[in-house]
Amino acid sequence: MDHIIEMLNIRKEFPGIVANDDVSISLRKGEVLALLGENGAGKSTLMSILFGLYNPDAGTIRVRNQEVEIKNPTQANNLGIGMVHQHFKLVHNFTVTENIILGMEPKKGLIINRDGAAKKIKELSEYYGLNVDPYAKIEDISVGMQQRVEILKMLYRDAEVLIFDEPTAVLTPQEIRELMKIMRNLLEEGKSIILITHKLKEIKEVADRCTVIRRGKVIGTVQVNETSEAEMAKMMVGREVSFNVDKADNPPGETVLEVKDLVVKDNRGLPAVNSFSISLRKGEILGIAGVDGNGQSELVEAITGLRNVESGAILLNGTDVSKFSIKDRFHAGIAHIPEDRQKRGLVLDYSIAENMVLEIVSNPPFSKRGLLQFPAIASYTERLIQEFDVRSGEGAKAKARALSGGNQQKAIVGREISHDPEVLIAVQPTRGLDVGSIEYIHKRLVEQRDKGKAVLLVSLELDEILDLSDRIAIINSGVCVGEVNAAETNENEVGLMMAGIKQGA
Amino acid sequence: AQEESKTKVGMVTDAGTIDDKSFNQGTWEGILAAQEDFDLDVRYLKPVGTTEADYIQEISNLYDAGYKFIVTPGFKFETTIFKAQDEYEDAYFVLLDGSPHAGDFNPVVGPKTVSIFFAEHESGFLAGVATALQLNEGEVGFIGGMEIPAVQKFNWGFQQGIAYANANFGTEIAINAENVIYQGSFDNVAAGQQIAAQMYEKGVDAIFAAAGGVGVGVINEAKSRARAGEEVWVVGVDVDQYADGIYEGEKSVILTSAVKRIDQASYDMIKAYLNDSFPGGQILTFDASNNGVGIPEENPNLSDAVETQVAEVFDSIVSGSVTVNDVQGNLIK
Amino acid sequence: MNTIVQIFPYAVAYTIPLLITSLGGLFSERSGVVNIGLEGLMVVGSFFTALVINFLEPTMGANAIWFGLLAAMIGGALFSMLHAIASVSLHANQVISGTAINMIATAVTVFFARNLLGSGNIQIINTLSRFNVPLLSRIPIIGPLFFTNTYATTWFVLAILGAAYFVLYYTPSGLRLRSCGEHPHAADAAGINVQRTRYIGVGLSGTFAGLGGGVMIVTYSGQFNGSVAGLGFLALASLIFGQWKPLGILGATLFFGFATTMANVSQVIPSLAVIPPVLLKTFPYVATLIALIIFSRSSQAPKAVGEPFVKDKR
Amino acid sequence: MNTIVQIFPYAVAYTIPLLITSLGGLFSERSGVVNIGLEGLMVVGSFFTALVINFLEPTMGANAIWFGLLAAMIGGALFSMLHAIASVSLHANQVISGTAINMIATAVTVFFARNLLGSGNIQIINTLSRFNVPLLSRIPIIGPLFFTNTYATTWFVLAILGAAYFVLYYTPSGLRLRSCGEHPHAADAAGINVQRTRYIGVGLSGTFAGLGGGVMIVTYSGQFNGSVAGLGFLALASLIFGQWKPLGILGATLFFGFATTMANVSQVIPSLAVIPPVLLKTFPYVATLIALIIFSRSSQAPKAVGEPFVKDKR
Ligand SMILES: Nc1ncnc2c1ncn2[C@@H]1O[C@H](COP(=O)(O)OP(=O)(O)OP(=O)(O)O)[C@@H](O)[C@H]1O
Ligand SMILES: Nc1ncnc2c1ncn2[C@@H]1O[C@H](COP(=O)(O)OP(=O)(O)OP(=O)(O)O)[C@@H](O)[C@H]1O
Ligand SMILES: [Mg+2]
Ligand SMILES: [Mg+2]
Repeated sequence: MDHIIEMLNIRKEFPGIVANDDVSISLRKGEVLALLGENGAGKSTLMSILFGLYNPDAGTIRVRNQEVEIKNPTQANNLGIGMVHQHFKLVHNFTVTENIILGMEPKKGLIINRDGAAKKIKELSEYYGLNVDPYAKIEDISVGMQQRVEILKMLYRDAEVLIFDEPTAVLTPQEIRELMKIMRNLLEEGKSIILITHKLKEIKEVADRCTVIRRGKVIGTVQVNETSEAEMAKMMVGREVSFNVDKADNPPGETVLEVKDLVVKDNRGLPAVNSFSISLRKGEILGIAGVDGNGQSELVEAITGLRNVESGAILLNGTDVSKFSIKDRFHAGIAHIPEDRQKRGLVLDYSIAENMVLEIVSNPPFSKRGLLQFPAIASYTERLIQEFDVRSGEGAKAKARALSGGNQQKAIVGREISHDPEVLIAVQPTRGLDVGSIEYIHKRLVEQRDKGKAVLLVSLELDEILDLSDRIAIINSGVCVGEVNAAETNENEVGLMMAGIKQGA
Repeated sequence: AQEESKTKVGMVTDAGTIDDKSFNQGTWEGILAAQEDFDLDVRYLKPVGTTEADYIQEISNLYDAGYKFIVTPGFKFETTIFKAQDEYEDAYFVLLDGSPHAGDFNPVVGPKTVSIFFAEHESGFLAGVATALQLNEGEVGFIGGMEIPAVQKFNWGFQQGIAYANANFGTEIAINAENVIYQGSFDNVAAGQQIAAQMYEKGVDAIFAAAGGVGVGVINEAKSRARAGEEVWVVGVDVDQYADGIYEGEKSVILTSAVKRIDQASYDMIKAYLNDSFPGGQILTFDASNNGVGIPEENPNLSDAVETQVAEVFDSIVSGSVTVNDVQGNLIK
Repeated sequence: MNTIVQIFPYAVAYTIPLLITSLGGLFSERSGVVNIGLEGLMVVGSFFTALVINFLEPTMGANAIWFGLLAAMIGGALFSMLHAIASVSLHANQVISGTAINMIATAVTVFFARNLLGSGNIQIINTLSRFNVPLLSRIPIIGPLFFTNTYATTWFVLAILGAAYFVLYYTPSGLRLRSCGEHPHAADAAGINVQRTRYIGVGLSGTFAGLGGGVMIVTYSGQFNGSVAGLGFLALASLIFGQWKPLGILGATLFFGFATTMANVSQVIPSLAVIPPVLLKTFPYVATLIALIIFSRSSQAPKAVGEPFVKDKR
Repeated sequence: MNTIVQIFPYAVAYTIPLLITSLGGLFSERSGVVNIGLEGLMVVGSFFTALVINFLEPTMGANAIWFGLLAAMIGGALFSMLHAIASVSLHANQVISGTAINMIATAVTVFFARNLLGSGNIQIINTLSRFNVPLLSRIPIIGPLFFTNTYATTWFVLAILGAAYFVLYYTPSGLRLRSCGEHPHAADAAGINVQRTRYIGVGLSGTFAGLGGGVMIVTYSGQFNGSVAGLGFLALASLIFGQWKPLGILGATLFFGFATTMANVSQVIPSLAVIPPVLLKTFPYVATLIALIIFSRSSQAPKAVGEPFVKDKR
């Protein structure tokens, strides 16, 4: 078999953890190999080794049947290996061209030949259908385009092997579709691809083979067209994973949250949410569907108090809370699972215990007469950790930073649910998580609903919206273009509405 | 054991370094001269800062190490010595250019303390006369550091000296109010240069710079101009600054200097102490009459005739036939 | 040993203004605002202390000291609001705002001193008297070291240190203050008013640095002259050296206090005089450099210190 | 107008050391290393200049100046390696490492001056002569302002400014240097040696700051005394005020140069003497504070400046 890359018996330890334990993978020329594994399984580490960012403790790497040592990214480049990282490595105030040529700049005399480079990039971009403006600054372009710049960076360096680390986690559904198309173009041109993703659907769509990794060890490699999503999930998590959300029929109660004619401005002072009205009843999950950047974030920030409201009302059990402080809204019964867990959710350098009580720390029993009550805080946290299965090395004392993304998310979900809120606002609650964690968090959201609480679910994942919601409101350009009953709609209808075509109710 | 027998003389320096070509250096040179003559054990300490605490600290350090004859240069030591003379009752203090007080400017000179002042106004006066005589006609200016009594007295004396020469020797030297300034610090070299440049631009021929580091800038500007062929002068202060003004071969921009014989004062006090005639409890003034102030003995830029005339004026001050005021009166600033 | 007993009270006296100022910096930086302006705030404190004592001394004698220190705290707090407005409300670069504070402080206080009292130097007559703590000072070894020749302000500052430790780690306010320095957006989302918290942090730094300047005047300096001789910068170094922790700061300031005092007296202490003075003089800084390098891998700096908090920014 | 013509050459003379030092800071910070140590590096430069001139003057006269400036650059570069080692290789806190540089510089240079020459002050006899640029100086208005009474060093520094601009924005080295200050991990992934680049950035800051200290000696100060009177801090402020851009720095340093010169000479210029001196003295700093607040919303600081680059860190 014509293997372009072989990584054999790779071992890599980090303090206290074996990230890769005797891992072997191989990539054939012209194929897409998917790497699948739980959060923290060691996928990124393995790829970082291949790209020369880390040196392995043991094992060998063979490229085109030659044993090689890859000590740094330059050597990887020279071997024709390129990588798009989970977090882009782009200089925000450089142009697209400057980012791409960085490190191997073409020169005219002493001077960088910017125009020559831009021309070449334009050509490459058109050839692979990437649609990138070489003169744009990184900070001015969308995340999707930034990712295409990363791809161009590899192509500019004549990479034969392209590594994608969770490329779709940050993309909108449209962008994901485009990326899949680009990958196919790349394959046609003879490139080989390694793809890391948590989304089984994507693996099914583009990958030829899939190597599953659990806790640093390879579990096995499967031929994608000979297996099912459920089987891959089982291999990865080690047990059956259910993709269907069990939801009992539950007639909704009276209205708790009513948003009326809400207008909110974005950072640039332009209206992001316009005359938006929805109402949310007890015992239901209302999903907000929409393409990223259509005002969802601003809507949620306005409801939770993170952003000022221009006009309109937010009625919670009949009281207008639109002028309340964040704290007062919290006390009135609004809880929030934020979109970005690291930015808004957790103080990363605080312990889990401190994070769990941050909002309620001045209430008894957590403080008395102005003093923190450590035993009460600790036992409360232990209970949450147990109940929500937050896994950490040192329990409640562990710093939030030391938790994997999935466990950070579980901690936040646990914290917010345990406040027993009237309204739980969950924004992208499963972003970047493995299927096991997703299953768990979905269960807890439905449980809230079944207890008669109201849940507002905002997600870019249409599947998640369709699976969980009772009703779905579709937002486009800050306007509510319609509302549908989840049971009576399908992906197609909602998708069209997300694109701004009004239908349904 | 041999060390024990020697008399220990200590010094605490003021803001500048020991080699500041000014107060500290003069004091120390006097001490070194006394060491030559009387075989002493001498030492100086430089405080970290210029606060009273820093000074007290160094005095206590000296005292603890057995230095019980301590010389301190500068008015900044006034409150320090006020405290130290009570705390260290068996120690002798010489305070140059100031007298101990509690912060209220009422001098309290302890029984083993001598407070020494210099007649800066007489020194400035003589430098003024010399300048006027040498230039014969033209314009002069004054740049002071901080507006403190010693600097002010130099200024006032200088102005009187110019006026005296104009009145008695027929010189025609102008001094313009806007060219008499106090820069406000003793270390802003750049300001010294810039101010001097403005004055020279406006036609000033000689600047009397009583301003420490600010004066360094003044001398620099003068050197630059002198090298370019302009005839500009600086009158030095405290010590003979001739060497600082050399810009080519032996040529210097320092016309003369208004000198305070600090070294003489510290030497004299040590000598008196060794002779058991230490004038404890007194406030002494070093002036022309005891050769405590004047202009340098050698002034290459003054003609012999001028030096002779200045010497005559010096004698008149000593004899009392000429008196120099140490207050502003109707003088400029 | 004898040497140590001798220099101990001096070293402690030098340490205390450093300690309280550094503690002020702690509150500011823990709330997320870098405060390079400690030096200037100390100058302001020393100015107010000297000014008030100068006015009140004739009528109330040594009691004026306490009013002087109170004025230092108020003056420092008010002056620090300049820094708070610039860096918290207006999102200015905090290093520069702090540097401007330093430069303005000297210029303005000396100007006012000159206009109010005719001189840029303000001297006070009564400085604080030293006392031996009854009973405790008789304990062998410890007594002579810690309980003889002490100033009331030393105990006051140590009490503040204890209170600061307690507030930071044992009260909700402390938890919240720290969260604003670590992760203001998370704090904001948790309903904490980040801007107000930071104003309080900066205000405390002004209060404490002002007190530091005042203590310096009433204990060992006795005169205001528009400068605190780099003590504010040393306090900043202590803050970092002490890893933004109250007890760490205590250790760091004691280290600086002793190292500086040793360097000062080295020339007259025969056993130290053999060491070249340049080594002794640079010793505290060289030691800092080395300590920094050792500690730097595990730096405990508040994660968000120096970052303006702009609410709407994502 | 006449006033301006008169003070122009002096303001420029004051600006030039500031400019070149600030430019040095630019290279360091653009490569990702904060350099608070500019003040100390200037002191080192002024020391080497004065020392070398002092030795060579007797034999070679005014030509010694050029060797003095060369020595300043070499000395500054070598001294800056201390900062580079601490902050680049050992990941120390850069603010403290810079502060230590400042403190060590004065102590060490004065010590050596005293041991080598017997005095902590080193005077030089020949300072640089001023000249009028032939032909150009006769142009009306522009001639008297820009081409009369100039120093050779002024033109040299302006040439460096031009070269710096060119290198930063038009050459691969400039692009790489800037990428290390903005996103070292991106630079690393692109095969750029971040550590080496940062060493070069810091080295250039030492070279230029050293030159700044040297120029100060040979133009307006004429003597080394262990201090550059806060010029290094002003250069740092100019760097930030000039938004980390060569032309911005030129503007900022000219502003400081003129404001300071105006304040200095205000007393001898009757038309300026009416303004209260405190206003003139604090004007540059107050203006900075205001300008900062205005600019701060769009700060162009290198994104990664101050962050140690640790390869394995995530
Ligand atoms: N700075 C750190 N110090 C100690 N341990 C860390 C650190 N960063 C990560 N970890 C460890 O990494 C493991 C996985 O973390 P990681 O950041 O890879 O999350 P993740 O699985 O990638 O989550 P997500 O996919 O949501 O991004 C955790 O179990 C944690 O112990
Ligand atoms: N630089 C590092 N220092 C310490 N530990 C690390 C480091 N990088 C990775 N690890 C550890 O290696 C393990 C694997 O991390 P890795 O990022 O490869 O996981 P992953 O499979 O990519 O997870 P995810 O799917 O969430 O991206 C983690 O548990 C983490 O603890
Ligand atoms: Mg991850
Ligand atoms: Mg990963």
